[in-house]
Amino acid sequence: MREITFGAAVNEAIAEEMRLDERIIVLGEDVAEAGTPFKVLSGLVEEFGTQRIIDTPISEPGFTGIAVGAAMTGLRPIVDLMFGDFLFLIMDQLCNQAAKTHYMSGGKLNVPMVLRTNMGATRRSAAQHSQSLHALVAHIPGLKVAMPSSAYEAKGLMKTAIRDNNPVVIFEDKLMYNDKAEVPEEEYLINFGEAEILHTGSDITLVATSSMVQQAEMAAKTLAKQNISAEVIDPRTISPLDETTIINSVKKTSHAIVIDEGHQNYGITAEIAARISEKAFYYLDAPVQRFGAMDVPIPFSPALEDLTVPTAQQIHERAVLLLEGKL
Amino acid sequence: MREITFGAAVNEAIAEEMRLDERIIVLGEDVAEAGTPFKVLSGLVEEFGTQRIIDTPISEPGFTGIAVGAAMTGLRPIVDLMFGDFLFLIMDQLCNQAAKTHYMSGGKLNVPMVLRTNMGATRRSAAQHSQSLHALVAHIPGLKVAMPSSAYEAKGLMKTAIRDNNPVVIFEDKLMYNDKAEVPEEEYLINFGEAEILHTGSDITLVATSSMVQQAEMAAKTLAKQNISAEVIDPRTISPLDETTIINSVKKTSHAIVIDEGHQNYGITAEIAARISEKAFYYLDAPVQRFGAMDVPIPFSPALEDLTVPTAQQIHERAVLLLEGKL
Amino acid sequence: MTDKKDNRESYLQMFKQMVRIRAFEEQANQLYLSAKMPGLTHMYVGQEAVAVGICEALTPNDKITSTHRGHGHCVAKGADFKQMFCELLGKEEGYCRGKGGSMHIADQANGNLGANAIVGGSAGIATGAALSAKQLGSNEVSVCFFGDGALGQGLLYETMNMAALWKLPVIYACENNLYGEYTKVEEMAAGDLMARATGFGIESFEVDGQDVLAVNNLTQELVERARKGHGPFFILLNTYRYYGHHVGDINREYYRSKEEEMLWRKERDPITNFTQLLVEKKISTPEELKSIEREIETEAEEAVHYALDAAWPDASEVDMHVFASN
Amino acid sequence: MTDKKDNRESYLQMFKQMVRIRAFEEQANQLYLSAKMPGLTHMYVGQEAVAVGICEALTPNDKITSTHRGHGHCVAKGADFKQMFCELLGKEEGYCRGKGGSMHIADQANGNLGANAIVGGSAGIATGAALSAKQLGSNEVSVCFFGDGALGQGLLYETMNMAALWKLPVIYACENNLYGEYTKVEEMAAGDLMARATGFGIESFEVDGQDVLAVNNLTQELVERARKGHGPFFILLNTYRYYGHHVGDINREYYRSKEEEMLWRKERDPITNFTQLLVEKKISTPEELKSIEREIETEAEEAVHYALDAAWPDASEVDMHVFASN
Ligand SMILES: Cc1ncc(C[n+]2csc(CCOP(=O)(O)OP(=O)(O)O)c2C)c(N)n1
Ligand SMILES: Cc1ncc(C[n+]2csc(CCOP(=O)(O)OP(=O)(O)O)c2C)c(N)n1
Ligand SMILES: [Mg+2]
Ligand SMILES: [Mg+2]
Repeated sequence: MREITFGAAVNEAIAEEMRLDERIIVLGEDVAEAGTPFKVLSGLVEEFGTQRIIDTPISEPGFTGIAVGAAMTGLRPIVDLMFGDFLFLIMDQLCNQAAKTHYMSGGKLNVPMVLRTNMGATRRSAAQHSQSLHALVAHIPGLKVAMPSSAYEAKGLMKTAIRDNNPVVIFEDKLMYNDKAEVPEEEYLINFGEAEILHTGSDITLVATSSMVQQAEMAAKTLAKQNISAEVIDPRTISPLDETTIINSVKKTSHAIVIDEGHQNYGITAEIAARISEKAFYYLDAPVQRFGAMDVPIPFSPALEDLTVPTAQQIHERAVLLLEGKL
Repeated sequence: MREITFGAAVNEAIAEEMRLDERIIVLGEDVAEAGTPFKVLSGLVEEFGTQRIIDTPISEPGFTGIAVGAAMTGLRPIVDLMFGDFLFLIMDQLCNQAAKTHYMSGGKLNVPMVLRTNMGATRRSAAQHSQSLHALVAHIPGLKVAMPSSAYEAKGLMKTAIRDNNPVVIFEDKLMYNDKAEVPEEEYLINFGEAEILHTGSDITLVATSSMVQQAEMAAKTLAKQNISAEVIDPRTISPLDETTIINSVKKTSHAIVIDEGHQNYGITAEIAARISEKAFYYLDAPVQRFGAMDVPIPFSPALEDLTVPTAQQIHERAVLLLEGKL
Repeated sequence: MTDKKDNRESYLQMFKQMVRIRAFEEQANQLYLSAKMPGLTHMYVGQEAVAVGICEALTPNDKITSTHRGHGHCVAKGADFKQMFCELLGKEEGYCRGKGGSMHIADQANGNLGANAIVGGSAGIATGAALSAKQLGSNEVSVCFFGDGALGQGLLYETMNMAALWKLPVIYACENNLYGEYTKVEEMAAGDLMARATGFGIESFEVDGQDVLAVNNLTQELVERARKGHGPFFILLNTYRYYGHHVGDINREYYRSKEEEMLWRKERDPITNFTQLLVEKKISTPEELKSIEREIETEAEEAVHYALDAAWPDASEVDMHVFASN
Repeated sequence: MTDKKDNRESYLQMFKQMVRIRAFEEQANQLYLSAKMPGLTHMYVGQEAVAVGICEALTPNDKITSTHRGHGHCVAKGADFKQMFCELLGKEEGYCRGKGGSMHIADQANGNLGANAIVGGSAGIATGAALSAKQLGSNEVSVCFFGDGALGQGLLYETMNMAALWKLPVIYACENNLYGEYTKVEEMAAGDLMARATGFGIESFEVDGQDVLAVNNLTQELVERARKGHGPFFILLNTYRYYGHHVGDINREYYRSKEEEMLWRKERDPITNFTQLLVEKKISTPEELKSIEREIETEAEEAVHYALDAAWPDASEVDMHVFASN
């Protein structure tokens, strides 16, 4: 099968859907001629024109609010938020308005919009351009949250997001834009709320999101060399969360580590670990381990930044300790 | 000892500190003559004048940002955010600026400010005036988060917050403003990161925050009638979190329920339950239970709203089931 | 520009709509005073000419966004009393099945995209509706209602800028009732209020918000121009709220005087003055107008009774409508 | 108003400071091109007269807030090359112990409250510093530097409004370099840029941002007035960035022409033109100026070498400074 990059997959998903549905527009800073700073949207303005690929001023709350109103009245906007860190700027429009409109209106008004943004540290971009803030939106009822971990998922989840009648937030890890994976030419969708088991195993379950899936897979490979069989699960969407697949896996393996690049404290590893601990309680042989990013603002210095994010090696080490009963 | 209301306790704390430290100012909407909609700040402007009790325009991001700059340059602002739901508006100034400044500057700049705001549903105020959003800020390194559960705590925690050299967010449950408790005339502070054991017990640990502490205490009383001995723990601050007191309690009781008025999904019950499950793993006789608010926007209708928030009766029921091994 | 509405029918319609708003609000206030209303609510009384003058220049397909003080906009855009009272009381038959309440009442069928409990929070929504209109070629116009207090919200400036850049058919209707909660507008807003919009290249107008004809004439003209692609526009409507910030705000002397309140009620009441005009111009008679008023009052009373007796939403509704189905 | 700086010493100081900025930036660019720089950075080259003209009108106690394109402001406010390069390279001896980097460089001792990676994100901070100055009676002034792109951020309007209401000693310095990233200012900002501030009752001025004397004279006057309580003020400074949006933005023809770039570099360069003036007015000689330049270039080179050899922060620093001690 052909291989394309994560960035190209996002681009394809949007282009395909825009060809099918005239109501889809893209709004954001430098999305048109510049194709975004990461060049993920390159070529779209040439095909769809500036009426549908709309460059905005540097007004994140404003254009998010405009997207909410447009979504309520017949368009299906994709909002491009240049950095996930800017989520803090748009929380009101996203969480007080978009997320609640359907409910507050008793089901009369819909807000079919996609917010695509990014996450991920280690690009030496410092504290305001490196955050992974998905936990914040996952906490808000009315929002769906997707975290693709490969080009394949990036395309399938984006297409599903665009067709969803609710506000969906997609976090793309900016370190993965150039990573290639097999992506079919034929159309496919990835259902929300269905986790993917990337690697089956019987000794330990590694639940990982976004780029942490790669780290978990690497750890699983190293573990395999030691005859430890790890099951790697990628939830793909954290809202809705496919609890069943995760719980069933842990019931089988009796051991679990949850890995995510958001801050650990009050982050998504807490939710997933708490659910495992509750629902697989009688099957667990050892305490569920959580491994999120350090609870510090992301430092600029390469000497410090790399220490803040979980790595395959650390996952491997913890897995071994866990299985040895040392955690 | 004299009894005063929760609102009066907050007022006293601010007034006492303002008398001691000229650098303290209060900024917010209708904080001066109106004394805020809940009248908690009544009388302050008469004593301290409009130079220190400052009415602002309806510009939450703006006045929060001004407070950050003022805090960096010698003042110690208390920002009054009329409803906790407006946190969404100020997240950038609070989380990208205030929370990170000390770290990003390598320890050179400080942001000693207090953000006082509220939480709590069942006032028939609907989806944008009823949220309990403390999980969002608890996730951000660099912020301290306090959740007083009584007039006594409201005063002690507020005074500590004002003296802290970091940004502190205090959530006051608006349903509790008229609740009275014993509050000493003499000065006292409540240290951050020290949980309070309100009720000792040996059969089950109920960890509860803010107004849920009252519900947990009521549940504990009912349980006592059935000869079930519940220990009720109020963390008082969720950042920093006094894990030790909680874990030690669960090691003793082997059962735990965590109760909070924030949404359950990806909320603070997840963090606390995950830590208990991990660190008291070998002591637990049953899975840790979480009990947060329902994962729905808060509905207006009284017929629906009351269903969304944990009650003493429900806590009691779950405790019984948990101890009977049915959960 | 006055030709369109310069006839008996449309004048009486404006009269009726203003009276409807006032009748609705008096009932809502009574519901509060008699402790039958869950929570609080914000009365629109005094500002009727703004909502009616503007909404009578719109078609049902044109969109509006409203505020915490939104009953007036909702009635003016064509809403039904029964469904409104049901919503205010949290009943299943309410416009939002009781889930929204006073601060979130929406009436999609008549183009009301909803009240909003975030001051200024709907600036994006109204502007987005105008983007839809332009993009979909619907020829619709949208109106964003907001108070003077909302001039403090940065979102408004961000969205006005984009509306101006993209020439969107949106009208920003700023109801300056002189106060935001308990604070005077001049303590909240520096500079000239009109310049807040002209600074973004938006053509701006000031109008007496107590004069329904003036408001309507201006709006008709602007709506027509907006449909032709000449928008956006900004209107500053000078008006006054007779009651407190919300129904519980009874003692107001610390922030505004009784004399000021009396002056507006006596000399600048939009309904009284319009009544006088209708009679003077021989468009109607005092008797006819009185009987319209009585009819509307009766309708309002009946609607209140209906709503008081109506059913609560079933408990199973609590987690419905979190997500729309696909 | 030109008297204050109308002397050899201050003219040469402005010249030096502009040359220092340029020398710093050329080294920074080289560090990027030679892959020694972690991450990206935004060059200030071309805009030197803005930072220098303004900062030379300030005392070290006066505060500034800066932007993602902040090296110029930092140098102009008196920062040291070595600590700056150490910061850019993430070294322990950097101004922020390597934790901030280019986009967060701060120099508290010289009154620089920090660069900011959120466009417009420091509008509140600068205004807050002015509130402190007023409240504490320090007689300090603060300057908020921001680009034309930041005019899109609502926060700016919210804070300008409060500054105007409260008469705070803050100067909003809008560096209009014609682009925000890859988009022209006229595609991002509707209306007249000056009116964005006058709309909030703020006295506003436009000045040639390539003319260091014009900038300095105006700023001196406004600083003096601000200290007397006549602020806030807004200055629109027309200028140009010679390089791309960031160091990696090499192919720029799709959004701006080489001719335009050449025109600014050749005809409007702030250093070339000021050099000419200094020579023409016999304040200095070409030789003297050249030798100043060479000295500064050497200092910059040495600082770079120093920084390249400097130590990384110890791993133990990673969780230090999350909270200040009490
Ligand atoms: C963002 C936000 N801040 C504060 C409030 C609290 N609040 C509700 S109404 C109001 C005053 C609004 O004034 P204005 O816009 O003039 O409308 P009016 O009440 O006069 O109709 C305030 C401060 C809010 N609902 N939303
Ligand atoms: C809130 C926010 N939105 C977007 C960005 C991405 N970004 C960084 S610089 C920039 C352009 C800023 O333009 P301007 O203010 O004119 O400054 P200039 O780069 O021209 O100096 C953008 C969009 C950001 N850093 N912050
Ligand atoms: Mg008002
Ligand atoms: Mg620019």
